[in-house]
Amino acid sequence: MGLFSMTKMVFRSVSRKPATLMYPVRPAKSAAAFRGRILIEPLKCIACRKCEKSCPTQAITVDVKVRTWQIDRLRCIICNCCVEDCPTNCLSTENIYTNPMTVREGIEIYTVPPKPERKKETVDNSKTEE
Amino acid sequence: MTYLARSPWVIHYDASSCNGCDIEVLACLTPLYDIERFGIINTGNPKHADVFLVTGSINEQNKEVIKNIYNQIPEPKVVVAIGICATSGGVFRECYNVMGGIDTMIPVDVYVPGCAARPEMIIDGVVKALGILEEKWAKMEAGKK
Amino acid sequence: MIREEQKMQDITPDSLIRSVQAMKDGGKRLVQIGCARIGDIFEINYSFDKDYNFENLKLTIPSGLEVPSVSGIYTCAFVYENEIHDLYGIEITGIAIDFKGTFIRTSIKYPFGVVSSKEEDACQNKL
Amino acid sequence: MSKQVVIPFGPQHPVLPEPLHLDLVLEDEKVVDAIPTIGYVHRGLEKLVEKREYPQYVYIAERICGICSFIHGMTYCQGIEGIMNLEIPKRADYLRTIWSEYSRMHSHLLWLGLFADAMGFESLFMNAWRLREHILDDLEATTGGRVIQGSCKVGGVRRDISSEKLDEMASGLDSMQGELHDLVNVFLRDSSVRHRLKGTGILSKDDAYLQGAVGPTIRASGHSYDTRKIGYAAYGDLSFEPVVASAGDSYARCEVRAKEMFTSIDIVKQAVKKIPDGPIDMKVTGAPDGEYFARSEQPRGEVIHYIKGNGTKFLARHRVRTPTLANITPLVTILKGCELADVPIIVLSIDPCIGCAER
Amino acid sequence: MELLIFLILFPALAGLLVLLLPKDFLHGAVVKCSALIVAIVSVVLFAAEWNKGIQIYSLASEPTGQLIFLIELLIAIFLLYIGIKNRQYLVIGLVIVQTALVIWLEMAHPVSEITKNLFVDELTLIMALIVGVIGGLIAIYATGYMREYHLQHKEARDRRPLFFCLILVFLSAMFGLIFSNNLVWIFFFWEVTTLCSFLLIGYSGTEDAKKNAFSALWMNLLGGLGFVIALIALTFIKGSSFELMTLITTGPAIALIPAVLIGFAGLTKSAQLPFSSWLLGAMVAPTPVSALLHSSTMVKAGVYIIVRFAPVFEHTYAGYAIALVGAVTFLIASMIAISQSNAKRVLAYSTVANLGLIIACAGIGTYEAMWAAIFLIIFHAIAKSLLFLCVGTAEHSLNSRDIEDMDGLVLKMPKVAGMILIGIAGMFLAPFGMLMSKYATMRAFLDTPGGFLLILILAFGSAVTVFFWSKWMGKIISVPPSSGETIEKRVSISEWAALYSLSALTIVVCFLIPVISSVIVERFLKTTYGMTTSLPFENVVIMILMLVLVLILPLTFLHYRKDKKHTGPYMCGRPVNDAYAFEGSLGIRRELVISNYYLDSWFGEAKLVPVGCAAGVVLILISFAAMLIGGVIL
Amino acid sequence: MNLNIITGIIFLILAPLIGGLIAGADRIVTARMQGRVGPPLLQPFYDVSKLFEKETMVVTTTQYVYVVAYIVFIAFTGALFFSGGDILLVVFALTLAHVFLIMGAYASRSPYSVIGAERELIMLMAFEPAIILCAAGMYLVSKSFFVRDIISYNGAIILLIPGLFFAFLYVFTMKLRKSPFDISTSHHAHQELIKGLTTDFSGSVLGITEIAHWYETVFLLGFIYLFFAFNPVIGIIALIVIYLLEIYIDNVSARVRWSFALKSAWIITAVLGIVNIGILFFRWW
Ligand code: NFV
Ligand code: SF4
Ligand code: SF4
Ligand code: SF4
Repeated sequence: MGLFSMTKMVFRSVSRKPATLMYPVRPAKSAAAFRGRILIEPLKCIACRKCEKSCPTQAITVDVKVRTWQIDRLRCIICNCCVEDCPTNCLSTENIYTNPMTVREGIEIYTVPPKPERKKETVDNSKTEE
Repeated sequence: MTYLARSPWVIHYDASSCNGCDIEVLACLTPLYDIERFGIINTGNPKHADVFLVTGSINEQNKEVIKNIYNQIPEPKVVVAIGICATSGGVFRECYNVMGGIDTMIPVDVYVPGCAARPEMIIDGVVKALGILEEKWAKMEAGKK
Repeated sequence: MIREEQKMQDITPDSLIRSVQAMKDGGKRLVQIGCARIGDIFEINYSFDKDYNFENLKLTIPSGLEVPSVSGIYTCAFVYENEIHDLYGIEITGIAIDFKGTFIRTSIKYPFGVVSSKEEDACQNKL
Repeated sequence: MSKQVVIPFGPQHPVLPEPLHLDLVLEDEKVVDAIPTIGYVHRGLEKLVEKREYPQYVYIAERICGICSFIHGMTYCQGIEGIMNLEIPKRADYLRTIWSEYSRMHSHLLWLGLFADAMGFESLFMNAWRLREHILDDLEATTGGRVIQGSCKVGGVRRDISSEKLDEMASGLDSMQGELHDLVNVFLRDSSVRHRLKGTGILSKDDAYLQGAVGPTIRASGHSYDTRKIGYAAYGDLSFEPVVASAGDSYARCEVRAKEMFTSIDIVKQAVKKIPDGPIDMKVTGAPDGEYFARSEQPRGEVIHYIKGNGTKFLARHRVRTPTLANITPLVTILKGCELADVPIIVLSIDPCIGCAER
Repeated sequence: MELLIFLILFPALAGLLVLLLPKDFLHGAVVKCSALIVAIVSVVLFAAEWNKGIQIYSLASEPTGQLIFLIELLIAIFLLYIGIKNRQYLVIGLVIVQTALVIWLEMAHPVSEITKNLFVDELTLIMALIVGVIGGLIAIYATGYMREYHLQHKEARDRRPLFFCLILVFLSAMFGLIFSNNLVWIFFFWEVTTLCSFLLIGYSGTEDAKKNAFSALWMNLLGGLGFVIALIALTFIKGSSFELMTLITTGPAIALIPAVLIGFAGLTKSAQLPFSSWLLGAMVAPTPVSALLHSSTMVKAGVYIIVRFAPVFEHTYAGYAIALVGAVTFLIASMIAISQSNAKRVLAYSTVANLGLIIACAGIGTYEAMWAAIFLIIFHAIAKSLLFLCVGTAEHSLNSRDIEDMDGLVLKMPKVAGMILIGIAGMFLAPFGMLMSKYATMRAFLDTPGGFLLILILAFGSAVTVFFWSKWMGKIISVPPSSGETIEKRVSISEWAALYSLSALTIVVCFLIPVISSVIVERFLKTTYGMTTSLPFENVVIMILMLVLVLILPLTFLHYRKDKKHTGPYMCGRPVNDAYAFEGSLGIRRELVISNYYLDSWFGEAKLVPVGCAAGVVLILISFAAMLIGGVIL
Repeated sequence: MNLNIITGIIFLILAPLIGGLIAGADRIVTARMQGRVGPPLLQPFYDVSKLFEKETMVVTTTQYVYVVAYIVFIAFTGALFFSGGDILLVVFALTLAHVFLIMGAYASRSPYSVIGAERELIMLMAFEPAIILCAAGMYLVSKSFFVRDIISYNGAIILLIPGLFFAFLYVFTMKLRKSPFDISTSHHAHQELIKGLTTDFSGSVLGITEIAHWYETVFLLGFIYLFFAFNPVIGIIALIVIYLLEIYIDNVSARVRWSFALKSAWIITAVLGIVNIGILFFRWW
């Protein structure tokens, strides 16, 4: 009775276009809500270390003295906690993921503005690595 | 010219992952991602494999297993560590039974971050690994001569 | 949300087997056996269930004491008992299928048997 | 006369997505003895309660397993809420219910696929996983994560779902139902599948009960036991019947899971209809003190999170008894006397999740 | 004719000499020399007679006949004595009935008028070569083997002189059987083989041996009874004759009844179902006995006699029924062989199976079938004796005859392993003789209306054969982890001599198929049927090509010897040590154990033997019925 | 000698190409049936080329010899077949080739390859009767064992031995190692035996087995063609349809147990064999 009951699905698959998303050829689908990676607007950061404390994996290290905000991409689980806890909303989650890397260097360091003066003393700091 | 990059066969081993990355690796095989387009087959057998996909981190019991599998993959081979567990121990870094990322045991060629890594990231990671595979092959050939 | 009532009954090592047997006679199934370390004592919980009625037996023992196995009554207890042995180092005697410490192999012996200090988070920033 | 074969099965084996090893003693292909060993995935994450504050620990609890991640997080939260006697907002309960059911569907579809693969039925595997992507899309759209959702927290949930999206999800499920029917039809009707499943790995009704089987494994042996019936989250408000089968073989377990997906769809639709408006979380202050056994129904069965707080931010003990751990004893029982070819099927038929079992 | 008489008498006399020689004096030398002489003389005989067609020799039968009668009575008395001593009522009964009939036959119908008592034709020559050369080699082998045997089997009384005597007498009996044209003589030699086999099987004197010896005895006596009845029938049938060659030419109308009865005797002697159990039981005997009985002599006597009568069976229902007995035996014995792990039992079942195939051919009885049957006899004799002897040698070194214990024999005993492989390949692989004979069998079956069921049985039987031989080969070649020293040194020279000769024969004879076919077999068929057949020429070429390929392929080993990276086998990633032990559950270190499949629930003895026996009995009854009716298929 | 050596040599050269293309097409069609895109058509060639580029690891060196013997005899089988040789010899050579493959698996001694070997033997046991009976049937029809005579028989062989043809089709799946009979090894990871028979082959050893498999596929298709030899067009169409059917069946069925495979193959072969051979026998006499 149930011989070849898969037939219907097989023929449906053949008659339709393949379901494949053709990823590298076509860009990846991703939902707006997808938590890809944490972004920081270093300029807004006040190095309050709230994010560091709330991070369940200690991916964030904020150095108050040297004024750096550092994240280890190979440690972050993109849980969004830091984003929620940041008082200045300088953190956000992007729906683009971190690219694979060939050396274990997930750490990105951003310089944040020095504490007292809140001037627009633009430090070029969009960087070190990626 | 090498055909390695056109026919990388993978073997997947779940070290001590939470399954999150694991099922995403499997998802790569399925219609939506279909990595067979690149000639990738999940062989399940180290002796046929070129690419070693590891998810999860090293622990007491699986360290030998990972080493064994690695040793049974014929040269040239690459290792892709998938998910932050595999790259650094991830959330479980501080657990008593986690010894850290895969690179504490075997050399890792590509690190794929994410918790869990998305299938697209895994595809990216494997594609990146292919380049390394070709390099390794070239080196191997040079060594032969 | 429903807050389930938590029935907890304290027992001693001597009455363990008897109480567990009583549970079985009452047609209950063994849900789990768990352990917790509070300072120098271990609490072992035996949980049972019948028709969604959840009941627990709590056995409190000092460290170093041997506990008889209940796997003679409920075979499935061997899983939990091996686990407790491997994680806490509590000797459980007469387990139906005794893995002798190989059920869960850990890098630290009896990880839950020792109290960890928060300071030894040395690996925190190890790469 | 007959000669024995002793072979290692696992930890690395293509049919096992997760490591587990069995020492198989065979005669020809008949399994005389199968002794399992676990521990390849043991991380020891329960110990992390000593290093993480309890609200942060949710993220660890979620990562007990990537398949049943959401329900783990939720049950953990329920445990804390149980100790602290929190009454979380109703909408949060409903959202938890919806996501739980989505997890269940995703897990069952995943399992159906793997199960098909274990039977060497590749195209069925592909189709199951193709359907599963619909579920994952919805999960990702609503929580931001495909497999690790991270949308539950102590005192409620972290994200809301707009009512349009809820309706869209319900109708999405409706339209998926057709294909799901076709899929399930193959599992339940196809003769080659039945040939493999009928009568393999029979777990008797008594064995199932006394050996502590849970979830679909016990339901397939004729017990109508489903933890959802105790009415945690919003389940108390929704009507559903646990799916029960009586044969106790692999086919019955497959049947139960397959049919449960429809129950889940039904539950989601009811929940979407009934979901009240209101806040989705509440402020939680203080620290838990006391102990609590939180129970809920995972895709694989009843999970128990035992939580013991000591009044600090760091819990004294968190222990998870996962369904797979409970199902290991029945597994060992039903493996005896089967054939080598059935080992993958029987092992998978209890839907083992080693990540859960070993934590 | 002198050569014939020499071959018949010389071994027996040599045997008596061995028996009479003082203890431990020159036994080995005498046996070796006489075996060598027998072998050489049979070759000489062949060289002298191969192109002469049928030669019938007259020999005064009066005194010989009486002598034979006397010995027969002595044998009967001896058997009676043994039977009474051991309370074997079945044996007693059979002996009494048989002897009574023989006496009656002798008294009532003295068949002294027969003078053409000896003859030689191509088939006889082939049989003589088999008995002489292979039998001789086995005897030589036995000298080395038995020394070791008694070192290992302390429970068995050392009665080696008797043993060698029996072996040599056995050869005599076989020569007598194939050279005799007088059916009464044939019957006499027939009984001598029965007696010798009984004594040889019971040689070790253990309970088991005794039991099996008696079961062999009664079954063969039953066959003998059939033979006597055939002789008596001959006295009643008009136009019949006690001369074999004459009888055969009279055609089925006259010869069918004796043919079937003698065929029945042949079935028992060649251990066809339902009589196969004696051959299995006979495996308790020392291995040279098995080799002698089951490859080249005893059982070959059974098939020989049936093959002789094949022209009579052609196109008769009775013949067809006999063919079916053979075919069913072939299928069922092959199947049972799958479930056996005792090497000698595997060989025994395979022997039974192959004899079945020969009988199937003989029962069909067409010239093509005969061609196949003769080649089957040749190749089976060579390859099977090689295998038996190899197993015997391996057994002494491994202290086991279990195939599982031959694990990795290539490293432990490379030469013996190689020979076993040759033997096995000779039994079922393509370019080797057995398969070529199967080819002919197939064609023969297809070309005769009786072949309908046979062809199906053959197809299934061949498939089954592949299974048990291959798995045995696999066991031998699988390389164990620790490559220890070879343990071949203890094997004696006489054993090597026999083993090497037989291995060489297995291969050489394959190359010689076309020659043997055209020079001997086709002539024989021409004279018997007036028609002949052979392998198509290009098949011969292909076959030889394959043979050469198979022989040179191992040379590639030399090429691949170098710089390959070696790893352990795949073990699911588990840590494995050098001895392939792995870390198992419960903390136990487990040895990797791999055994072959025996599919006992499908092919177990308990399951198939009753089926086979029932089928055998029914078919034999049918053949009797058909004999009485005497129907002919178209 | 009437062998048509030329066609034999053509087979030796072309068969790997055709076999590889068939394998490539097979993978694409399979993928489409599963709703995927699938690999490029030339993928099998990439795979094999890659295997020859890789390092070869062996458990024992003898593995090599057996596998080389395997391909030699598979090629021999096919060449003999295509040069019009004797079909029974072809079958024998095929068996010989497989025995070599099985020996290769035995030699390595990994539990999975040995179990694979045992199962392959069982499959061989299931396969043999059907192909032998087919040969027998063809002989009964055309009165010759020679392929060249069978091919030039002017009549639709398929109509005379449809039963045997069906029996052969049934076991054909086993030889293609396709579901439901991919019992001893399969092209993707085997859920019971890792890779079964080929578990311990790697690099060029595996590459050789793969090429041998292509030879075999082409040979088997050639064998099927014999049934339709009366009309080349119909023959080719039949081959395509049959191969598509195999892919389809591969995609709509689960793997069966070995016992079922053996039992069903034997029963089908026996029943159809008796009926069909019986009819042939009594048509002639
Ligand atoms: N076992 C288990 Fe889980 C589930 N369902 C849960 O507690 O999957 Ni990973
Ligand atoms: S997303 Fe989570 S894990 Fe990542 S940095 Fe923020 S808090 Fe830490
Ligand atoms: S990112 Fe936000 S939370 Fe973190 S240190 Fe800067 S301001 Fe504070
Ligand atoms: S990286 Fe995250 S999702 Fe992946 S295995 Fe580790 S915890 Fe699970």
